[in-house]
Amino acid sequence: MQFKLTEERQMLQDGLRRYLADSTDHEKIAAATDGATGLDHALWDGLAEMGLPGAMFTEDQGGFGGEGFDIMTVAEELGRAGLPTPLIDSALLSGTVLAETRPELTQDLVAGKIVGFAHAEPGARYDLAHVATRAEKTAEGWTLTGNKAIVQFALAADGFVVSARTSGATDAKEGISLFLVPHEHVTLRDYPLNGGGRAAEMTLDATLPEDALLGEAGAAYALIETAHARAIAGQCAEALGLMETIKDLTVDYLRQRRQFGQPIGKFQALQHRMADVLIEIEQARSAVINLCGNLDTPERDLHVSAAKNLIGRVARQVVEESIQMHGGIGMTMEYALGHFAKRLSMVDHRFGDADTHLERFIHLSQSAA
Amino acid sequence: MQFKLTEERQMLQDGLRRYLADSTDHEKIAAATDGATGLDHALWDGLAEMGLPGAMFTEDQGGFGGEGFDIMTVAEELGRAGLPTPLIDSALLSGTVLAETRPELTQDLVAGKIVGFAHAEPGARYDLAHVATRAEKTAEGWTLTGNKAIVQFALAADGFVVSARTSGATDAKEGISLFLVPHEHVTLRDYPLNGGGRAAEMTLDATLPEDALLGEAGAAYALIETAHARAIAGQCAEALGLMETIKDLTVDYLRQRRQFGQPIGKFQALQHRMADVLIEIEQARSAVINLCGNLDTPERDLHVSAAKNLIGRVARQVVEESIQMHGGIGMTMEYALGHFAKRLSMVDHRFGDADTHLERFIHLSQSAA
Amino acid sequence: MNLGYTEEQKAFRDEVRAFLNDNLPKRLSDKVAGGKRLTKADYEEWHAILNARGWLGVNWPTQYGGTGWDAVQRHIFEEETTAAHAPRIVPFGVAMLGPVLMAFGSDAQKAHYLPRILNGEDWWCQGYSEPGAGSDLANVQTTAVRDGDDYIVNGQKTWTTLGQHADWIFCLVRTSKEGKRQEGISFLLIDMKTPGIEVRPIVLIDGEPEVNEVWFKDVRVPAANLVGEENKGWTYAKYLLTHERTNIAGVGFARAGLASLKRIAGSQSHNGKPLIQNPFFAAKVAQVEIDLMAMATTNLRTIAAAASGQAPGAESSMLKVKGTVIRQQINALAKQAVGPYAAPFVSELLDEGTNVDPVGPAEAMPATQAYFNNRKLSIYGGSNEVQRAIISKAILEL
Amino acid sequence: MNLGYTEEQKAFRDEVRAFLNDNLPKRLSDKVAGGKRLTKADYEEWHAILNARGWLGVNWPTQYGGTGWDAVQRHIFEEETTAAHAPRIVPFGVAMLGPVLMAFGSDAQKAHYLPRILNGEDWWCQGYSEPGAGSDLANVQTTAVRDGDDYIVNGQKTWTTLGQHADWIFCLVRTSKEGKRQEGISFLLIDMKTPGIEVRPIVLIDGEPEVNEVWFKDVRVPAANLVGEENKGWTYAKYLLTHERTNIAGVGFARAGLASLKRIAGSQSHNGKPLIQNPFFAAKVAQVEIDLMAMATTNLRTIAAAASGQAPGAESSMLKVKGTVIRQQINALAKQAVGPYAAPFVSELLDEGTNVDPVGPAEAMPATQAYFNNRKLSIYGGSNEVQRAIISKAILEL
Repeated sequence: MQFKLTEERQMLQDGLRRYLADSTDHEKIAAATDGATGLDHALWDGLAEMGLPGAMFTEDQGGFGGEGFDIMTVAEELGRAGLPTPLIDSALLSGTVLAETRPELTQDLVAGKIVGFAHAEPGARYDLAHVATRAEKTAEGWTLTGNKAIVQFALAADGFVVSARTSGATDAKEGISLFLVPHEHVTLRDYPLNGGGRAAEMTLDATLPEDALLGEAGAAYALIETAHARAIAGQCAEALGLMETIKDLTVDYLRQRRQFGQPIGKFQALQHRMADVLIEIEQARSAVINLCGNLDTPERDLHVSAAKNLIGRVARQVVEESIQMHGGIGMTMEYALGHFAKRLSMVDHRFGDADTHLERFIHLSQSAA
Repeated sequence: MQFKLTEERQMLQDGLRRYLADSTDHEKIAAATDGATGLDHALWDGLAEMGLPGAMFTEDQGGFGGEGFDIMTVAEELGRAGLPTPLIDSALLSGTVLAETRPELTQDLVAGKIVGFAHAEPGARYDLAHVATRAEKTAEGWTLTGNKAIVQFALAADGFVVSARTSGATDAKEGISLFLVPHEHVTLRDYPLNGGGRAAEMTLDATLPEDALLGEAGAAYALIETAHARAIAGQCAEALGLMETIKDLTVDYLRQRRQFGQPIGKFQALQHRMADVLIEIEQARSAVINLCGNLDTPERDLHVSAAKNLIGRVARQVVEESIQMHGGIGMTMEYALGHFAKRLSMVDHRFGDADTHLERFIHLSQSAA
Repeated sequence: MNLGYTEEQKAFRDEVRAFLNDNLPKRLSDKVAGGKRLTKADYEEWHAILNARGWLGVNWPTQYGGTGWDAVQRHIFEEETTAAHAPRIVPFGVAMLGPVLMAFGSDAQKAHYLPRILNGEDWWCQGYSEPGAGSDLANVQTTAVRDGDDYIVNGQKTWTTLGQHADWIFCLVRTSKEGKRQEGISFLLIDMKTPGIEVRPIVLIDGEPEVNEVWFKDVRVPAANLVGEENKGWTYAKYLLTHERTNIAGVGFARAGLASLKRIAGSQSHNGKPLIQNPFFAAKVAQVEIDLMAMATTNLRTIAAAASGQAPGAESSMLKVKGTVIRQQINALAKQAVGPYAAPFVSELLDEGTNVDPVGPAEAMPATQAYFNNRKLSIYGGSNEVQRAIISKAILEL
Repeated sequence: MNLGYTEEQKAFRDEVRAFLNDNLPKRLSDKVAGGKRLTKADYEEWHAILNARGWLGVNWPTQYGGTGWDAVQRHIFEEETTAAHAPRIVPFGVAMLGPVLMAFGSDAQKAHYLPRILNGEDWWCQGYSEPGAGSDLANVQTTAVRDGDDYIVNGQKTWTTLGQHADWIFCLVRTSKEGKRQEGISFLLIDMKTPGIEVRPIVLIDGEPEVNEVWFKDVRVPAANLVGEENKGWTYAKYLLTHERTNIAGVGFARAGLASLKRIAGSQSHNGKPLIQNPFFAAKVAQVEIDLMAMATTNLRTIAAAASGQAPGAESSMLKVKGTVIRQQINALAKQAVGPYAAPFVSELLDEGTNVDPVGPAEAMPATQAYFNNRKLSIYGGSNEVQRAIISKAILEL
């Protein structure tokens, strides 16, 4: 039983924290969100040089990490900085798929190349098995037709891992396949996101060579689920980092802001509510540790849903309490809190909200029992 | 739109409040609970003289009230005094049934005679249609066999309105009949209740004359539901009265109890929590008003479940917050709070808990939509 | 007890309904229902329609051109206009300044300003809050120094809602530093076109510039624009804050929000069924609906008491807290309901007649923005913390 | 990071399990699992069994006959004994007084009292709280006045858990009224058989006389029974309160409670299906299970830090609050689960070997009584309000 980071992870964490503190802030993030791809490419290149995507892969895969606690270390720092990056989409989602199906390509991801992940669809909500996009085998190869929803950093990506159905009903786990699709084969409508970064709706109507297929046709569901388990670990750790920064901002505010002749942190009602927030952030940290420590155990999915549920609930409490304790200033986009709070608030809208994962947790524990 | 009590109800309320304040307290209630029937019979007779059961019946039925707001007026005062009585069982449950099926008997109820209500069964939980007790038509009349659960004030009752199945499956709404059963035909195992008063498990194995049947055989479900709507109105109003007394006790305590050199009511964290309690008690009052004002409208059942759900939730908050704010003294049976809090806490364990009624509310609103 | 309206009140309700049916432009109600951005012209159009019917001065006595309605009538009007998705009446002139002028203004001020509020000549905004003051309204730093027949005003106001549209601002200014903080405050009317005034919009977390900062640098204001007596402004300010806060519970808004939530949850599919049929989601919706049913009756009880002449005390604060909590819960559920499409933010979609297509369901973005925007409900107008203090003080008397 | 136990720790766990398997009397574990009332003899029996194995002084160093275990071992022991439904170790002698004597007692006191705690000769109780003091422990009114070689003690203690069984009480008494309130307190050991002591049980809302009032009237206590120095008792009291509060999170109790809750909800039928399959109920159970999974890890993090020598700060308070809230939620759900049969209260059912049949399901009454009894969890041992103050002060530093 040991809860300290290894020396390597500690060094990576320290380095990232310093670098991010020096390189970005909520105004730069807003500027990048208003920019062409939603990404500050120079910053991303710098992060890649520091080993940001590399830590998501094992040495065999050309990286220097790949375990749950590597994901936690890195993603928590991105959250602390409030920085939207393609880490989850490119390194954790597409990366997990490619490491399994095209190991020769992971080197490029480690070097910072961005491969987007186009799986979710407009009507899917949070159902990973909902794939209406079709892939037909033709003489020339594979013809993909359909629509993908909210593909993050699509304009920054060189290509995409795309899911499409080669057989089965729209909601079936069987019959889903994955393809590697170059950027020029898709049509994108991009837009900014609440909480920063950009995404796009994707229209597919393209024919791809035969070798665009990743892995076995029709059998991709388990790999998609594994990729999402890792992505959710990253997302939850990022949420934890966001909570830490929001906590710091709020504690500072409570200490410095004076009203009725004293710092508002002297008001007992706020003290007690802040204590509850602190307790819940510790709960969130423990849930992330539980998930990251179980990414490769049979309890993985139970911890995925436990963490996603708990993080979703705590995120709402942290968002709402921090804005309330800040008062008016917390409502503005000029002050940093607004960005962090919105970004944290969006965590519950990707990969399943707290209720969805509560349902899944019940299902998993009742089928285990 | 008018939220004042009529002059008659105001007088009844004032009279009851004075009489109860003079006649009972939590120690006398505890003594009665330890006594033979769980009831202070002299006190009950006094209440009957003041018109306590009479207010539950219309003039046609020999009473002087019978409307929802009559129930509210009376039951709230019983709650305020924390006094367990057979009002709900005798006047509202059995009373509603008898007023419909044996109007000649309501005079006795108005005079204070106690007719218990034996409907719920050991496995029924909160399902009103669950009746496993059987009634067989024989040459001599009706033979009833089965078990009834937690029949309140059974030892104080002269007889019982008893439900039994004359046809249909155990959970069917059709096939339930009601019977009037004299005390000597039942076997009782009685015991005290948390929150005061006594109840009994009832075993039925008796043959009754043909005229023991109340109303039409097999068609009693609707009447049972109506009786329960009125009983729940009474129970919710009683809960409201309990909340009012608990509020008064807690406010007094916050004002008088000193700690760290000042009244604990000066501590802002407690002030804010007390404010939330006060808000919720106002919500509870409004829910009771909504229910009592809709006992005879098509929205009756929606308001039954809305009120029972809201009262259940608020009751838990009031119980737990009042004990917490009192600290150790709130944990004891010597101080009045313990009795009131336990009694309030038991409201959620009769006629359906907050969740059960939330489910029913959803069902009713979705079938209405 | 009687939960229903009297025949007279029902007739009044029918009259309001008929009026809305005939006079509320569909263009406006569509914008309100669709969560679009309302322009200054939109508000002015609706004010003019109401004023033509004599229904703009909702809480004004007839002698000043108001409706003379009692609390129940005002409640019915509020309920019906909200249900019909009418734009709200901009409160600063009608609901706030009007009553203060009637009570404390000079005859000349009443004669000049009151008609202009109704006929739309003056758009007013409120200059109460200052940076760093928060809920501590008596902490007024903006100064007004007498100079001949003028005051010279210096300082800064903030959170000035819709101040970007305003012709005039009513301000709390400090005219004396003697005595208690409350004693040196005056209530001043200032023309926004006066040199030295600068307005800067503040973008809120919903992406909209709803509020503003207003700077005053050596702004010269005629002394005739002082309301009442110098250094008595705190009395007038408190009168404004406690004077019949119309619709503090926001029942109408909550009902409209709940109806919209149910529509969204009925159209969103979750694991192959409408989301509203998911037991967890249905439970949360039902819970807030039950709370709202009770709160609406608490509101009516307070209104009935007010109509029969009782001054509401801590009840207003209770309604403020519970009302805002319920509305915020509804907003949070609507945001949850729209699922992944809560994330895209396309500002142009808020414009009327935009030819930009929504990303995902059309209701997604307005639902999310409403959640963020309505975090303000528990902050402004006396934060819920301030309200809880009022409630507990009223009962604890400590 | 490593969430699992080391091989050594696993071996220790297996050793504890084997011991419990061989030595924990089924009669006792049945009583604990069934929520029966434990007698003084029950506790003494279990203490003797543990002591025979050298495992009673769980948090004592070996030099005093303790286990010398580190924080992780203590945690494993706690986890396993709770899961096996062993009686708890009565904390007043072993966990509380023992460490104080080791740190501040005289050699004679250590030599006399410590062995007697382990071998069961002395049952200790705690004399900290006084009527009217509540969480304000420094508010000590009980006086001890020096008279020759004795102190004369007068006053009253309350909330003395299991004091009806005690041979001795350790008390905070006021020996001086000079200076700050904290400065005139002394720590005194008092034989409960001394004339002038009266013990009166207090019945709690679960119907059980778990705690007591203890009156002192001119009670003569030898000065040799003073621990440490006169007027320094506050230091020792605080040491006791902050010294390794074992199992403050109550993870083991929570897990046992959750398992019991699931059993009950699996056996109760709701509309023809097991209650645990009702989505609303399942959601609440899952929610608290998820919270408990996280809290257990927070607990382990704190234990690991303690085992590597870090002193826990506000973490203890966080664990106290979250741990008690979780246990109380589990208790509330179990009470909800038993449905209508939460109401009957038949005290005789709590006796061992009773021939009274339960009313309704056997688990109904214990579930309800546990709910009422465990309302104390958030009150005693420093109320959750006091803990929140500690947490916020640690981070706000105001």
